[in-house]
Amino acid sequence: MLNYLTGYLSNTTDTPGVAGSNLWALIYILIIFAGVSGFVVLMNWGERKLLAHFQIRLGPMRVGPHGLLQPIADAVKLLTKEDVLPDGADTVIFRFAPVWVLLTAFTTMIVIPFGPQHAVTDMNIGILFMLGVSSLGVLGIIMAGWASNSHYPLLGSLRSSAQMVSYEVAMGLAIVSAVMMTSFTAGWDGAGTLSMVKIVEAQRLQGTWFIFKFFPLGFVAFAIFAIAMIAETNRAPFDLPEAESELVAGFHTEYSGLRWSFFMLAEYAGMFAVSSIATTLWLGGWLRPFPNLLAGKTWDMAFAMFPGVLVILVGFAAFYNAAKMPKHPAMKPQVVGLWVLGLVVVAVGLLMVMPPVALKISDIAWFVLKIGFFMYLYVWYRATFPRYRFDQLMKVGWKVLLPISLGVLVVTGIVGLTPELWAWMGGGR
Amino acid sequence: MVANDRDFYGDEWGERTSTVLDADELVLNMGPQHPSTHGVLRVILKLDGEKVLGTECVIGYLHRGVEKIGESRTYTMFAPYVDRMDYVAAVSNGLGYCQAVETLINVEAPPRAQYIRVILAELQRIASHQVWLGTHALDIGAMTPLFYTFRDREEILKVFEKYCGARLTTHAFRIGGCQYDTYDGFEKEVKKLCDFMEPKFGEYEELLTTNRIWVERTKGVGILNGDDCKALGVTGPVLRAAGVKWDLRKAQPYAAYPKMDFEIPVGENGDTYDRYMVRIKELHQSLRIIRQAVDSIPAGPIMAKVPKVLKPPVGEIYHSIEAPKGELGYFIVSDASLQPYRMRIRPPSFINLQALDKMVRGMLVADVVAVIGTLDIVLGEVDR
Amino acid sequence: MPEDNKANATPPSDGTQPTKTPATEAKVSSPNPPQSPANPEAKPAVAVPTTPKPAVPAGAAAAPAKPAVPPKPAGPTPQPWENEFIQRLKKVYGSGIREASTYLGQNYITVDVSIVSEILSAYRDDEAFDYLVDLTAVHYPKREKLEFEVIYILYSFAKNTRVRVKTQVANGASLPSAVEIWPTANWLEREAFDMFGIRFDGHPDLKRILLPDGWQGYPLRKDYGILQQDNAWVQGNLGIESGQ
Amino acid sequence: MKVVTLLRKVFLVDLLKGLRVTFKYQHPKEIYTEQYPLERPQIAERYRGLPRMNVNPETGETLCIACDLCAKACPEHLIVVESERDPVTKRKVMTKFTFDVSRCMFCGLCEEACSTDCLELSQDFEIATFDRNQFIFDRKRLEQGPEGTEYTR
Repeated sequence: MLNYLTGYLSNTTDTPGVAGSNLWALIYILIIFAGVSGFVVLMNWGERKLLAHFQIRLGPMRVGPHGLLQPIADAVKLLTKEDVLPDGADTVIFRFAPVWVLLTAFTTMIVIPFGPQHAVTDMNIGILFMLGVSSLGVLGIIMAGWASNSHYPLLGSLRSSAQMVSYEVAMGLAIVSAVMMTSFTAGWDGAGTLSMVKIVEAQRLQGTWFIFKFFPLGFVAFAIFAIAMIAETNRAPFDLPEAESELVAGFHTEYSGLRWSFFMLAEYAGMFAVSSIATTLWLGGWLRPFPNLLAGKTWDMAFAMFPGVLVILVGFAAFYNAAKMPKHPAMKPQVVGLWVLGLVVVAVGLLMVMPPVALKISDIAWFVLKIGFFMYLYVWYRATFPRYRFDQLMKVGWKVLLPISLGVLVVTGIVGLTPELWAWMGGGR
Repeated sequence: MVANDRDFYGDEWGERTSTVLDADELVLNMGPQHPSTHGVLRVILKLDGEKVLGTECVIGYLHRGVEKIGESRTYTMFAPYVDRMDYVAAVSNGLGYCQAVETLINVEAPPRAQYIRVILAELQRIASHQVWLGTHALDIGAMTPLFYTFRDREEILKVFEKYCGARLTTHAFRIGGCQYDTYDGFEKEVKKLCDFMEPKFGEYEELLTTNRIWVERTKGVGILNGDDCKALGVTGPVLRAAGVKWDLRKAQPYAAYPKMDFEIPVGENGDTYDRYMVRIKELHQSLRIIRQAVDSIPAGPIMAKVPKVLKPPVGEIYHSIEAPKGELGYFIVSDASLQPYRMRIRPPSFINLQALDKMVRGMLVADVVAVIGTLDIVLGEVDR
Repeated sequence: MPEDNKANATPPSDGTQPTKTPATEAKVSSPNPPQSPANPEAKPAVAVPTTPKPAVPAGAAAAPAKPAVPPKPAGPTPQPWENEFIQRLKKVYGSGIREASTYLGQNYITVDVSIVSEILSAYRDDEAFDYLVDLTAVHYPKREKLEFEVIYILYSFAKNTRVRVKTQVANGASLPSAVEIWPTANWLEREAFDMFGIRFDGHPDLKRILLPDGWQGYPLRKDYGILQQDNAWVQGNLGIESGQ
Repeated sequence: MKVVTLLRKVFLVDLLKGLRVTFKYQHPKEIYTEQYPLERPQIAERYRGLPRMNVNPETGETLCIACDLCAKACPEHLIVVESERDPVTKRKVMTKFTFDVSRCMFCGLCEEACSTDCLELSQDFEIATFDRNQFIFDRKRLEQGPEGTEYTR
């Protein structure tokens, strides 16, 4: 029994799913569920704060130091809110839709590789699985829009379905070009892979992230994916299904309370999922940057400690902000709270820079950092760009992204098969 | 209201006899509670999918009977009420009203007052356009310009507050001139404000003017050509964007405008993008006017000799000014009593809004929002 | 609301009662200077013989209004306004053109209601008055028959001039719609209908615009009290006395 | 020229320009928000806020001569002045003065009408109360002026 429990821990190469350890798979699932939920809470705060700073505002400031407890306050509010059921709504579907959306969003998480063995399982069709499951999410949105018996949700869900279907094509083609790159790994005999772990492995073996592979081909494919993934997750500037100024709130106009929060949760989880695809396929997944330029054990150690250092810096930022809080008796609890928070964060950071820990968790930390970069981009776009109109969105999807991704795919194949041609064109690697 | 709805939806509306799956038309009720109808405008859209087949505006949710109030207040007392019509351009409303009454009683404000009026009215034009730009961009999905424009508008409101003690509903002018003289350092502050504004306008443009999404969303949307504008009585930047070079400040100059050197920006196509460009250029022209006015502001009295108790002789006059949104006119009938016998206000927003139907037919729902934004309506003025 | 509304709300005891609010007027005008002797002469001078505009009745309303301020004893008066176009109109329509005057530099022409449509078309087509600035009405309840004055304010982009075309209609009578001539008139006529109850024949969709459809009465008529509607609503819906 | 436009389009220059503007404004020093009760705004000298009745600083007597001009000037008729004639001095003495702030639009006409600089619109802008009756300011409150609002949270 004990053997069964600890047996997996001695395994340092496989994910629990592959190793057949159901218990550890379950534990991983719980960790990921909790982790993603925690990420959503943090992202909720982070997006508001970031957006506020882009817009020369402060953002949440009153609930907790710098509004840090705001997501919790919101969660409590949403849980206690009335669950409104519109008149004439299709009750069963109306109630089921948010659950469905949430379910699909979280199901994709099981193949995300946070590290060589930090994934629930490593499927040989991993990327296909992610695409397939995440596109099922649109079904929930259509159900929500249809069941609400209201015009705005209906229009929103129709937009959403059309948008997701058309952007999935470009997205899929971009992914194929990345998958194709895996087959150029020396020693794999030209066999590519769809496994998420193996894709990162291929990047490690090839010594380059796919975003730099066949420059600019990899980069263009990445750019296409980066655009399509925004559309896929219904975020600005492609947030037509929930376009606030046109459709009020789009497909979730009629939702309230907990069910509405399911949609929010699913939206952020979806953002996490597609960002992790982008990270895995093009940004080297859990790999640290500059593997060739700054190679060696010392550099490995330095890069492993970097996330911890970053966390410590965040802690010091908390100290700085605590010192800068307005001097007012009413602010005292918040200032104290911020100091305590800073201390905790610094402690965590110190823990993370300790060499044994640092080496163990550096892959997860780098993966999360890369995802954080995408999250920042999401908010940045939202702060800057106007919203596309529906027909223009379709135009961009079908007339711009699709041809380019097709072209990239073809050219990638050609230059992959004929390295001499690539070398003659002056391309590197 | 109910009867009205029935008219529009047809008789079966109440009983729901027609099938829900009637795929031909969809009636979408936009507003009065809607994020982008700029207040309490209600637009009933008849849609085919997302294409607009027709619209009907339902207005009056903010009707306060300003014209009726005007009949029961003296001329002086009514001045604060006009501020509350177009509450983002209160100074312009007040300017129009005061000038209308001055025309009626045949009094002219002294030159210094005229200059102060021009400065404040142009500042108000900038502020009004900034509100327009922020909300219009927000309608089209760009959230951030709103905050930048409101931050910069804040500086103008601070000048208003310092000058007359109120930020929004200013009640800055009185019949016959101005109540308040400029405060110490007014000229310097206004000039500093101009220098502060110029680069900010550049930033708005950087965010929007060349942005491909903005261009696609606005070019060719809501086209209204010059003849349509004239037929529909549309004035202001909407008319100028259609290529009609007409501005009351030039056509029938008032206050100190004859002495100002400025240009009337015009567009070509009369689409939403042109209206945007015209207003952006107007921002710069306003700065130009303010700079000139501040430089050449004469000394002297700020109030003409106006009787304490105003009793204009029997007669009627119409006077209009170029408010930020178009021609704002006052038609006053006097019966030689203390109160106006009839106080008619010609609101630019009300008449411009009428063009909405023509502009959005055949467009998409998203364009309706853009067009409402580009018309720059204020419901306080539409409903009065 | 304040007391002046109450005064407004009291319906006139007889038809000749002034609809101005004597109470308020008397109150506000109390600190007036003493009566000026010049004013009585001003009155006939203002009321041009041809103008059927007894805006200032000689009756009760004028009494408190008398003490005008000295600076402009006579005040400007409407002067006759002549040009080729007016002469042509007069030739064609004869007495249909009641008056053509200019007051404080603003020109207006008063025409009979039967020919207003033709006059407006003539102005648009022959004189290039292509922009209907405003359409509004004024209520003169003390006039014998033609209680309402409907005013069209026209503007010509080419000539940069304005002109006001006025016509008079009786209560309950209607006049031709100008929507065909200027589409602007659509909402403006609806507003005039809403506020005054003036009907426009040929209007595509003549219904209330600012007020709800179930509204009783026409607010900008002089005999309309603000409180009656409020009282009726409060009593009908809440069963209590109105707090106004 | 055409080529330049095309290149700009391909390299998303228009979008990057916008991104630069928003990126620049992230700096904390650009934040424009005022944390209101903690940081108080600067109110202009001429600000028209809550009304106040001035008293003679030496004697503490009111400056009001009960001339009723403010009540007459008020467009909303929200000022009520009651007075009686002092039998000794033969002067009008104000007995009651109420100012209904809930209907006030702070146009400043009353302050302009006041012939003795008594009625004045002060710089106080914190009008909110828990009770509508508190909007009706009587003479005592007007003379005392606004009591400072203190925020505990």
